[in-house]
Amino acid sequence: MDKYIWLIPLLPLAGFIINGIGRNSLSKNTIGFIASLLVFASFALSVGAFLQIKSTGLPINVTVFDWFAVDNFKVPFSFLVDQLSSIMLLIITGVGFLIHLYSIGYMHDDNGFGKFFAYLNLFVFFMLLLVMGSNYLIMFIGWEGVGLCSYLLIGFWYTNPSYADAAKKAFVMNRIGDLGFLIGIFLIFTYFGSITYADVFSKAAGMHSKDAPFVLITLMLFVGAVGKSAQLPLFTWLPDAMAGPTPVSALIHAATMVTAGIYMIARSNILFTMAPDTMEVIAIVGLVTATFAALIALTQTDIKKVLAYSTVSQLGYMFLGLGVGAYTGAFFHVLTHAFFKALLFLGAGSVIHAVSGEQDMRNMGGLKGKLPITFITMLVGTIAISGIPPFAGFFSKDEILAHAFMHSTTFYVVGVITAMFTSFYMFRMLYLTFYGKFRGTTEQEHHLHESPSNMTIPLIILAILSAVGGFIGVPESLGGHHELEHFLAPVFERSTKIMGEQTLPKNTEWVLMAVSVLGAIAALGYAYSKYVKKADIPVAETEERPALVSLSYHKFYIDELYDTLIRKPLDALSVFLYKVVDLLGIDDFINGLGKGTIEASKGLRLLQTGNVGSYIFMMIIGIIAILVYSFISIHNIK
Amino acid sequence: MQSLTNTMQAVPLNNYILLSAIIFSIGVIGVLIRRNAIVIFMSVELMLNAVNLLLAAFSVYRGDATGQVFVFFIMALAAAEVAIGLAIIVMIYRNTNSIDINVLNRLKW
Amino acid sequence: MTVSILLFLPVVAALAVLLFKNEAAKHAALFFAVVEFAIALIFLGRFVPDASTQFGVDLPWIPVLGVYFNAGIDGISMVMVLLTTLLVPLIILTTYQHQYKNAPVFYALILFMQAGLLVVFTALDGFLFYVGWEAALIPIYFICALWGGENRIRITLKFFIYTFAGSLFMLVGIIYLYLQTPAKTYDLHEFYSLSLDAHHQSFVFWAFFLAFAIKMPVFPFHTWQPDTYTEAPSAGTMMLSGIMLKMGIYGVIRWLIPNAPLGFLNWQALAIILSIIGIVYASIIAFKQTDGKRLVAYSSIAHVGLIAAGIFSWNSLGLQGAMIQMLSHGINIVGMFFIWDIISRRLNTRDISQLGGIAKVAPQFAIVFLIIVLGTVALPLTNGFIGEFLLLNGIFHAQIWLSAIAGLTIIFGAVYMLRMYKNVMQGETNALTLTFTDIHGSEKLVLGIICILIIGIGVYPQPILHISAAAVDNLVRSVTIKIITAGKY
Amino acid sequence: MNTLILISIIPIVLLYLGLYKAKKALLPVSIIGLIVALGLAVAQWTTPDTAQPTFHGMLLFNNFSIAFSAITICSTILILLLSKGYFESISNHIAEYYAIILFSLAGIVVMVSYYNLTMLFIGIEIMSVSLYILAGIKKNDFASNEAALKYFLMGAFSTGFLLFGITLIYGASGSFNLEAIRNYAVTTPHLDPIFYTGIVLIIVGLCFKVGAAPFHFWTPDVYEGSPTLITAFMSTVVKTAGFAAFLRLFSACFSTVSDFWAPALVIIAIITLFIGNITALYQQSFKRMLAYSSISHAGYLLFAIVALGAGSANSILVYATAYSIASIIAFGALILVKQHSDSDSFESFNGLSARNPFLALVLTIAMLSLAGIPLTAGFIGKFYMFSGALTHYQGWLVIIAVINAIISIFYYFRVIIAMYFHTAERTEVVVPAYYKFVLGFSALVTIIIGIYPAFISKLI
Amino acid sequence: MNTFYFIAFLSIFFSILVISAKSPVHSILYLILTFFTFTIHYILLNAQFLAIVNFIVYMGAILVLFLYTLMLINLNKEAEPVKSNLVKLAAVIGGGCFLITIVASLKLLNVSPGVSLQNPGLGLVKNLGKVLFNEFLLPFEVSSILLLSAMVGAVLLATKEPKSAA
Repeated sequence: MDKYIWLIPLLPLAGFIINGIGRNSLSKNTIGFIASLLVFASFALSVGAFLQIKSTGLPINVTVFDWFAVDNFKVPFSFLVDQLSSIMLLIITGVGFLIHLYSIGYMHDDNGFGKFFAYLNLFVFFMLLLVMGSNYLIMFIGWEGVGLCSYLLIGFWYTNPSYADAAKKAFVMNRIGDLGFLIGIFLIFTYFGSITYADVFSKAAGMHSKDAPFVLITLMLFVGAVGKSAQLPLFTWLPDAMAGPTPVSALIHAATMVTAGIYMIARSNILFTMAPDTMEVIAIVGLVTATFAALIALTQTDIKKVLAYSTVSQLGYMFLGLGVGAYTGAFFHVLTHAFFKALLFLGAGSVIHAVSGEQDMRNMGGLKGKLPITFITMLVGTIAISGIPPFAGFFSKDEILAHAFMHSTTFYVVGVITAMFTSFYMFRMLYLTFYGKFRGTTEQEHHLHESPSNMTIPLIILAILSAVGGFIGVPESLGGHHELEHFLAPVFERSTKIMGEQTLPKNTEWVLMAVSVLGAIAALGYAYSKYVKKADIPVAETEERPALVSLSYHKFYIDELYDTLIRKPLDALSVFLYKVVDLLGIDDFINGLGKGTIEASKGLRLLQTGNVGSYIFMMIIGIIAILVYSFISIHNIK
Repeated sequence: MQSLTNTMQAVPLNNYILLSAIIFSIGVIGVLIRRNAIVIFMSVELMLNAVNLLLAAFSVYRGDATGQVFVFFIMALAAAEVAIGLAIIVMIYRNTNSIDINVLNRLKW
Repeated sequence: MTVSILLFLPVVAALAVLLFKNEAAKHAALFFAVVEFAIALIFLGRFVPDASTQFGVDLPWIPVLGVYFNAGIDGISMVMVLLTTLLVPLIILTTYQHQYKNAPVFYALILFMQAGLLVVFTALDGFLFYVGWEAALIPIYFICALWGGENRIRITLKFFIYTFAGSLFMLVGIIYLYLQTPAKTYDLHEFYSLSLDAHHQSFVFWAFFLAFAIKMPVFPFHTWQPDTYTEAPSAGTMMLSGIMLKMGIYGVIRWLIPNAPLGFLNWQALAIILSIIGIVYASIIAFKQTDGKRLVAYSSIAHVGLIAAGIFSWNSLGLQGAMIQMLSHGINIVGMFFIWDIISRRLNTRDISQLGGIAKVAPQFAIVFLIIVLGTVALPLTNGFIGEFLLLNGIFHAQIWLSAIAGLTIIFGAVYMLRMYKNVMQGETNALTLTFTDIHGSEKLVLGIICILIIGIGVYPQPILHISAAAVDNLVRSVTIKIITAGKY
Repeated sequence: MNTLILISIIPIVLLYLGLYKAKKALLPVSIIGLIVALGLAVAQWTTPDTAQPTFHGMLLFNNFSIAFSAITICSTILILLLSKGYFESISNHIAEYYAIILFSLAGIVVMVSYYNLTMLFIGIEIMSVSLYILAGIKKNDFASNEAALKYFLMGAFSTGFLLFGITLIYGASGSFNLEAIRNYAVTTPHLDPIFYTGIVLIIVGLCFKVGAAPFHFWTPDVYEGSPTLITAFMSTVVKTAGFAAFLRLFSACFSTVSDFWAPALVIIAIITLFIGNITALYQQSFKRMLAYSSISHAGYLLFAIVALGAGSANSILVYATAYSIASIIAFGALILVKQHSDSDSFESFNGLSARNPFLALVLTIAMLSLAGIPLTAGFIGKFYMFSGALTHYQGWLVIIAVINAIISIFYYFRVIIAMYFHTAERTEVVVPAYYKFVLGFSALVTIIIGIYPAFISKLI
Repeated sequence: MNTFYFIAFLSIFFSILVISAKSPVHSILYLILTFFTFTIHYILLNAQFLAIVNFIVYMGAILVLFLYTLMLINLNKEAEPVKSNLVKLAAVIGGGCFLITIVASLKLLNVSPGVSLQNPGLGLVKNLGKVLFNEFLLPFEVSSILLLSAMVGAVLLATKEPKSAA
């Protein structure tokens, strides 16, 4: 298997190149086929790798070539596939493949079909690099590369300026995080003399938490994660990223790319474990983000926006998990989230597809009958995300909450409340979309249809995964064996050693589970009464809303806040620096030197009066001056 | 003659220098205050003569004849300059009907 | 096989080009430039990447003054030679769609400038270095002033006087060093072996620093640059930004710091801070620029600020970063200015606010533009990344927090570059941009080569880093030793 | 010595030729005579320099003198070549003009080879008196008249100071002989104060002759008013000779008391630089700009005297050569341009690149050389000056020089800008063959010296 | 000694009159007087030949030439326009300053030896001739160029151009 490991990222890259070059000449079917096939091939290889690791327990480490080396800074282009990355590989290639498949149907009428698949393949390539890299810099390539693809795909319909803006925003915000990541890498290199995981982690494990500025390093890495995984305060790009085609939202902005931050922290777990302060920060940021995004999601009317904020919220959960030391739990949630969120997005895509591109839920409703497969699969996804057993989300979320409880009761309480919100807004979405009667135009109504099979099959597969995916991590309190934890144990081994085994009494755990499940169901019920029973439709854009609702609906005015606090001042500063400092200040100073000289010239030439008398007079003055000067200075010499 | 010169024995050299300097300065002042080119030129001649006198004094003081010989060259120069200078003045007068140097300030700045 | 072939061929070529008529001159110039590049590649092939100077030539020039025609190529020079010889044919190729009046003169000037640049990059004699320095300046002045835009006369004169002013101070520094050498020679290695006290070295430092800071340019000596880049004809802008500003950077590496290590030490912090101010300052200004060329000009100031800061950090990382970034920046900026050349030639405007939606009508153009933008914003696997990464890393080793500020470049760079890309390429086409035709012919060739280079170097930079590695290490070590030994006293 | 004799005889021959109306022969005879004189001078070259003072210590025709004689003779030849057809337009007395120029040259040869203050004085006066005449040869031209009178009055005035100075030196040292003066200065423990005053006054006199501030006031007016060809002669040959004389006196006699006079001279040099350069900026007349530029070059040349040393002579030689050649081009071009536009303003150069590319090119080279851009002779000259100044003084003096060099770019490039970047609808400028030769040759020499200065770099 | 002071006083007195006389003709006449006092100085210094030459050349030739020129061009003219008093004052002050500085620089306050006649025959023609035609032969001959040049020039400048009549 080791020999072919480099093929995993290379195949999608090949797909990118082929589709990129042949985007206009190849037929759509060919393009879709090539793209999907190559990703599938990667998936197959990933499965192979996974099986090998599962059987041997040893990571695969392959160096392809030396990327660059300066002085003692050496960066091999090498891959590391261990337990953690092999699962990520499976998610990326597996979910990726499904989404490719789905996209063939979804994008069928789009002019940029070839381009789309090329980008998608490129994304898979970079995402694979991100998780397969054996050092931070390879990860960073993937890290930025996926940012690029995100940019390209959000701006896929670039003729719409606001889409292009959203793309740009995503890239820039990611870049803010990337800078933190980069500085983190520098710090790591400075203190560990290497950026290869193996070296860094083994060295770090042997150190005391005071030996190196672990807090600083991890904070910087966390900044990177915040950007990529859309946490406060850098989350605003993710909702905007919904401008891209829906499969993109599913793949990039739900299942894979945005979880890169979690992957990175999980990967560097030992460093974070050494820095409890950072862990605290991560937990708080995660929790606040989860709640904050959930609050916003409560009132959104755009189906994709709801999902986007839900993603932000779920990512917050994952960070909460990381912050409280539940590495496995967080990663488990990554996995389950990949299933159900991809499912939800694709389902939403199917809905949007059905209603001719309409995304506003106020104009939907009653689609249950028209889109049965979509409805059922989405229902599964919604249940999963709401944390209702035995669907996938329950197990992963529960694990996180349990750890949060161990860490601090407050975290747990807020976490549960957020889970209730989640349940509420997800079902709200479901009800608004599928229940009641259709609220769109008649033309749209005529057009309503279930999506083609290449779109529904992925939905079904993902629905199954969302339903049963949780069983790989059934906690021991429920009589499970938590396969995932055992599988991942080698990765978190060192951290576990430091933190120590943490377990709750079984009854406590049951109570906790019960609380969260009941909370979720209560929220579900409230949503049902509000949106199905009372058929309460969110008010139109122009109408007044209660203050709190309005605040939530307007996303707490965060975008506006950033606009006023950062963008506008910077733009004003730009103009100021250019017009005042650069042109009037520095340049005019320089020009002033020239102008001053010319003015001096104008003045000085008047000395040349043309009058012999004055010439001679000045000569005399000169002579006197020289005589005086000479004889004063000769006194000094003597 | 002999007696006359003997009386000079007592004149300090500095007095000659002083005298020359004064006359030289008077020449300079003359150049400065007059507008008539010819008078200015005469002031210059005054300066040259002051130098001549000083040279002669030095020559005598040193007992060295070269100083006096030098005076001849200055005189030769003076003669040449006068010839040229007056020619120029005549030429200008012919063109402008004036030898006022203040009129001659077309070339300036 | 000495470096003199490389140095004299462009001069001969320049004279030869004058003999041709307009169109033929273009081809002749391209031919010579390509030959020159081929020769450079032969040199590269024979080059042994150790710290030594190779292909040296050392002829008496003005022996009584200690001036020798002493030039050679070491790893650092090799990269610069490659940069120059690579970019000049590309730049000539970018002019293929132009009809310059007096074309032979135009191309002769470019080739002559190339000679000057190569002299600068290979000179091992202070006098020769200075002569090359100025010999590169004169042609570009005429290129800009003869074929430039509306305000060219005033602006190019300012440019010329400004840069000339700087270089005169450098001349003073060179002569000063010369006078200190026991053997009264301009030999660079004699300069290196001098041991002046810190006070005098500070003097030398400033003499050189002014010249290089103006050339690069480092804040606050930069104000000539946006104007000049804007007014110059595209080929001139490319020569200026692609190659010429590297003279300043190269000068810092080769002539400034090793000649005055203690002076450098005294002023290192200031130099780094100025460079970094330049990064942030120029980036912020670039946000709101509406003239495409001017925007790119400011971006160039920011990028060069980063390179300068990396060099002033004075470690192998920063220096190697600077080496590869010089190459990358040269390639990218030529691409960027060519992009703007294409736009302004087609649409007769460089005003970003008037453009939009070009990607729709010119997809190939959009792709190459995007790749160049990505190279410029230092995306990994493009050439810009390697350089910026190493540079930031280098700065990091010198000054942790300054590195964080310098790192803003990767954010700000993305902001202004993407803003530019969005406003030009994305959005809906308007009446103006609808007429835009996609790239073809020589344009495609040039941009294709540039894109290949951007990605090629980004993916596999090691061969280029390898060229200069030994020389850089050696230089860094020798200077560091000097600083340390001086510190003991 | 033979050179001097020959140069003194040629004008007499010319006067006779003029008498016999052999106008055609004037120029060839002058040129051939000068070339022979040049040959005679160069024939005396010895390495190492073994020349001894001759004629009772009146002259020392050593390599220094030979080099400066050669360069002044060469410049004169070039200028005379430009004179074809020039004097005819002024008046009929062409023979006299040639004669007087050559008389002046004879004076210059004396100036560069004197070894006795008497000879210095006579040499200077021969030169000056001839120049007073030459400045005024456009008898009906008001400007020419004014130039002549101004030059004459101020020249005579400054001669007074020179003489006073010489007299005081004589009074202190008892001799006019340079060697004797030197001995006096070296051996006497307490120098007579009048010796110092003498030095200052000699500085005043000589600074006037070379046009250094604040004794430069005559320069712009006289240069502007004189016939252009004469201006060319004044600003090149005369200035070179002035500096040669200056240097010889100060290096031979006063080098031991340089502590006394150097500071003053430094200040003079700086003032000269600033006045020359800054005032030149705003000039509208090309000719007047050249006049101011010549002042500023005097400032640079003074550096060599300030930084007195073994290399000073060579510095001045190189600088003066570079400056002379470039100036000859500039004035030659000016003559041609003026013939077409009847104006010597910068505007009359507009579009010259189109009207005559050759002329524009050589003038560009000249301007670059004057501005001191590398690969031209002017740069080598400046390089020498900076080197010399840096050897002896702290950097600040050179920094000031550098600032001035920067300022000078502005006005030199004005010409280039006018020629290349401004357009004018005027007819083509025709360059006669003589001019083509002189200008082309000068430009070539400028470039050659700029590229390979080795052959001139250590002449003396 | 008193003779010297007297003559010196006269010299100064007349030279002041030279520059202050309103009419140029008067100036010339005063100049003649001044030069005459110089001649006396020369005699006092035992420089007889010099005295004679001074008398002949200056008073006999140069000043007559001046006078002649003045008569030629300015005969029926009013006196020259005078400079303003301010300028005059400045000029006098400037000249005075010059005098003071030059005197100060010569350090005349020091006592100095008297002018002693070491060689009584110094100023004789015979003696001077020897010097002039031995050591100073070359300058003597070279000054012929000066005179020749001046002569040619004077003729050249002073003659009316035949063309200029037009």
